[in-house]
Amino acid sequence: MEANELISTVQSLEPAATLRDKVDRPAMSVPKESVPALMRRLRDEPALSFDMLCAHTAIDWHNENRIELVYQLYSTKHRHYLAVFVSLLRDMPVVTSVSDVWRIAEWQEREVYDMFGVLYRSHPDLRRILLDDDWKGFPLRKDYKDEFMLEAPK
Amino acid sequence: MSAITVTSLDERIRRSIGADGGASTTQEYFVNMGPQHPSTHGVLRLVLKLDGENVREVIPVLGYIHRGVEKMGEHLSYRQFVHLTDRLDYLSALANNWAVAKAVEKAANIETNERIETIRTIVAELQRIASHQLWWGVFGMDLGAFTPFLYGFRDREKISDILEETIGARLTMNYIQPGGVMFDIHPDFQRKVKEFLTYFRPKLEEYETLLTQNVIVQERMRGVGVLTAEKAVSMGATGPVLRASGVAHDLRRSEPYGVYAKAAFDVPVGRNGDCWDRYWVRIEEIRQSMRIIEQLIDNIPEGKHLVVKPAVRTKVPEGIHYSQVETARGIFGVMLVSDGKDVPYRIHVRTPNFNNLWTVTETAPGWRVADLVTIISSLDIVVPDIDR
Amino acid sequence: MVVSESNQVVAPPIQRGGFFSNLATGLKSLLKGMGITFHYFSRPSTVVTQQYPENRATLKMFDRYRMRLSLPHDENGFHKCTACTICEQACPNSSIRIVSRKGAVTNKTELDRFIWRMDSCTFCNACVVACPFSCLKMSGDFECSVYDKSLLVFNLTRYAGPTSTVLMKVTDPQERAKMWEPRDVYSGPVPLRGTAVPGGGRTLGAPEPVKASAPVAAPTPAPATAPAASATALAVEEEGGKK
Amino acid sequence: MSSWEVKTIAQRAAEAMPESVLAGAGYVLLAVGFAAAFMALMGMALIYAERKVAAHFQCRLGPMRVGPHGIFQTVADTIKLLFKEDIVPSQSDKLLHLFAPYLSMMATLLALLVLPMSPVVQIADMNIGVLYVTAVTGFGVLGVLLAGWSSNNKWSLLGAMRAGAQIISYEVSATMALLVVVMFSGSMQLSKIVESQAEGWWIWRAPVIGLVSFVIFLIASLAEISRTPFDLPEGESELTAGFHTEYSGLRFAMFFLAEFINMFIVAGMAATLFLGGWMPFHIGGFDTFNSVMDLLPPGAWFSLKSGLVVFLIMWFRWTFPRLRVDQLMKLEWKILLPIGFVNLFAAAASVVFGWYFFPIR
Repeated sequence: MEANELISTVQSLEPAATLRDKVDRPAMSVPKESVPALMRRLRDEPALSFDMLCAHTAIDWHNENRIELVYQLYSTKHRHYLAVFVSLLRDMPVVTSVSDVWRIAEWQEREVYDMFGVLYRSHPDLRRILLDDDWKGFPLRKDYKDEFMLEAPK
Repeated sequence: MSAITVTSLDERIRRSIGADGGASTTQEYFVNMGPQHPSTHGVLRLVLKLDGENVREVIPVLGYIHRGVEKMGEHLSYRQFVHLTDRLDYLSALANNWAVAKAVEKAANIETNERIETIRTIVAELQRIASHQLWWGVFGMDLGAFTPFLYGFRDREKISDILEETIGARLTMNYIQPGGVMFDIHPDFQRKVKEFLTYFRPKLEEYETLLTQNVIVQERMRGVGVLTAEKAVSMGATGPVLRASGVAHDLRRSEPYGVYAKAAFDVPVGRNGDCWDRYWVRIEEIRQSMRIIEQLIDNIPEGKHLVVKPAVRTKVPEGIHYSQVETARGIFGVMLVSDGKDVPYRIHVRTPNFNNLWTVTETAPGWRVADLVTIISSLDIVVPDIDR
Repeated sequence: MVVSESNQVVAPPIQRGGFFSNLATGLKSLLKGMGITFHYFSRPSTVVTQQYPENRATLKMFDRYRMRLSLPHDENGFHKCTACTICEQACPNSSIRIVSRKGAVTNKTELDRFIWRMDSCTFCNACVVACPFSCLKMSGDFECSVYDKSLLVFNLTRYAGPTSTVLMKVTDPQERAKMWEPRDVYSGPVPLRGTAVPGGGRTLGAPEPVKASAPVAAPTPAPATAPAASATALAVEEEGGKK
Repeated sequence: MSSWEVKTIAQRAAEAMPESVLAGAGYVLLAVGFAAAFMALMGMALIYAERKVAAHFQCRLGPMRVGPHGIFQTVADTIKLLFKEDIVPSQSDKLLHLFAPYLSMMATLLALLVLPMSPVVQIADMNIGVLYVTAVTGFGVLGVLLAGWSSNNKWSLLGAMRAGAQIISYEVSATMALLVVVMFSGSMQLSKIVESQAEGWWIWRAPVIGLVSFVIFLIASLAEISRTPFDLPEGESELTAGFHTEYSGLRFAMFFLAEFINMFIVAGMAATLFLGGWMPFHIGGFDTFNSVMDLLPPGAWFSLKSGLVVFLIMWFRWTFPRLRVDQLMKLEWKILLPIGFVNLFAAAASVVFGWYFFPIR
């Protein structure tokens, strides 16, 4: 499916979805409330059938006080990509898990929790994945500091 | 809004034991497979719930070799970041380098020439063969046959030598740079690659006789650890693992990069998604890679090997840039978030092994400990790639 | 869900027959495998082992092999480094530290010490590629094991002073000798970029208290033919002597 | 040789015993000393051979540093093992943990006593030799089981349980194969079995039947001594080291030695029962040929034959992967045992009707 067509299809599914610019593949910003329902539609809609969650990660926009989640979707059937962006408040990043839509989301969400502290509602097993269970802080946040860190090189 | 609880590994194991604290399940017990275990290929830890020899549940525990590559990347220039990707999936170092180079080139509008792309394709395919050779040897060893390991390494050595002559390193190559390759190919490169291909073809037949056709190996793999196509896709598996499940998703074919569009090759796919299919797909991929190299090796066009001066710090325009390549283990993806500087604002690497590993939680339960070893080995896991 | 498109090959299923045919094919496959291993057993010429320390005389590394960074000195014992610090900036893990000084005669910035930390180097070759004067080289000398990590800090230059081009312009040997002074093996602490290594109170460039374990004497910039840098840790020097 | 009566040490001990207990005990000590020394030396030689053979199967050189072609490598390793710390896990069953290696070693030693290595080198020649060997080799599983249990390690226990199931199952087939030879030769005494092969070895003298039972015996014994492809109790890639995971130093060396001597015993038994033991290669009727063959002493013939079987066992090890537990059981109960039974019936028929080459005169 062409990029424009793809975007308009997504917008027909979720009117609140807006185009996310400065991304080099079709990308939509959606409100966080619509996440699990929209994701399920994206997967099940025959014209879209995004059956694979390639990667799920987050970007910490420290200055704007928000964390932006990125869901990179791929359809093995139609061979097209879509990136879905969800903005969360940096102080209380809570979103509903999509682990029942794509199995792999369970672990990718754990990683995002581990690195950014994003909390996932109705996640079956939310715990740290790469760091120890008792680790303090979320390392990929821009303001993360610990005693092992060296100063950034000039 | 209900409270979201964050649990711990102990909690997870307690849940696995059951609400009654294991009183009703005296048969079952937990063992740690790893972090130090001969067949977890590094420092991977699997908490196994066993019933005798039968695996009931697999809980992978990660992070023993987490180095924070993404955090480090936020302080390194794009060119410097390349050398960190060597250390993710060290058996596909060139493909990983390529992913970063591709992302930067696309973002910064750097036009590479045909020569660069051909060299990149050839070395990446050579390394794919080397990676599969190593995997073949290790797979044999995981099944209990030690000799294939040495044979695999013996033949991998030939490729290592070829790459070493051109690149100067055997494992952490840091060869494919944004805007070209670090060195031009060595004058002997083409001759040696052709020599290798003639050397290796009969050896591959030996591989087939030694393991593929061996009745014990076949029985160990047949029907073991079946991963259906739906599950493989839902679990985000890529590479040979996905293709063995019958989904012919190969980036080299679906979105050709480099000069893959010029080369004729077949995509091997499996039937059932069992260990046999995963094994066969990899062996066949060696053949296809040799085909690709054969077609390209005599047709390396003339040109410069580097189009951007290496001393220049490449600035990438603001925005989010993706690139993906097909490594020996699956799709390696890079997401660059740039704020216009020469250092990424955020860099995310999507590593194939992270997703591939989790299929083991689906395929292993119900099989025996010995089969779990086969399944892990058939996934061809490189642990630093999982932990990043 | 076998997608059958063109240009695809599908895995063959494993064929199985009755009891006796399985037995026969199974035994045959096992015997064939034994044939292969015996093929190699009976041919000692297929042995690929290299007897490493014994074969030093014949062991040749490839020209591009990346190990020990070196700052090649020419036949007069002078290098081409201008202390521009591009390599320092190119280094991803801050393994290079360029200490420059104001030249005594020229009054221009020139190299005082080229400090390279092998303990944090990843041999990524970024410095060599980045050097605009091509004055760096990764040499093939790979026998660098030492017992003390502090011996892995090298000073690659043999003298503090300007580049060979500048020096060779001065024809009078007396005048030339004023422009450079010998530099020896460095054994002090090395600050990482932006932060100091804890425990080291000394600063770079200041005279170092010589450690007992560290090599003291340094070769003077005599006309050397070997391109390797002077700064060689003692243990390595001895190893090299045996070759 | 005529002046010196051929007697085994056990016979001498039995003769000396009524007159002087001390002399009898001296013979017993001599026997044990001989067996123990033989074990140690043979163990070292076998380990060296294994490493070299493995290396050349794998395009390697193997040990090359200690002595010419590394022949003193095992000596060095032995010294190292002797001086290594003997670690006993704190939560283990200490008594059993210490005792288990001896049990394993003892079974090996006992089996070694009856092996006829030449007409003069045999410590005891029992009239129930075959039965005795079957009995004492089965005894070895106890050591393995105890080692696995007492280590208080789940991997060890898994290995021990595998070993228990495996050794007990495969003993059935091994015995079945032995019975064929017992039937042919009409005796359980090992020296008599060897003598019965003067005209030709059982492996080819009884067409097909001998060969089949040889193969069955070899496979079943491999499983009994847990060598690849049946090395499940140790299964390095699965159980790290199986039942001896928690052993170190001398005690580990004992398991190691027992394993290698067991291999020799299997080879020796196979040579004795199927390949004519110390008998030179004879073909009934060809006297010139036979006298040429006689030039080699019996001890050399035995070494040659058992060496050949040892090489075969190593060859298997360095070619084949390992079976899975259920496949192992399937191989025994569904393949080897039925074939063994049919073979046994065929052997009975051939004994009754004299269907073999060069019938016993």
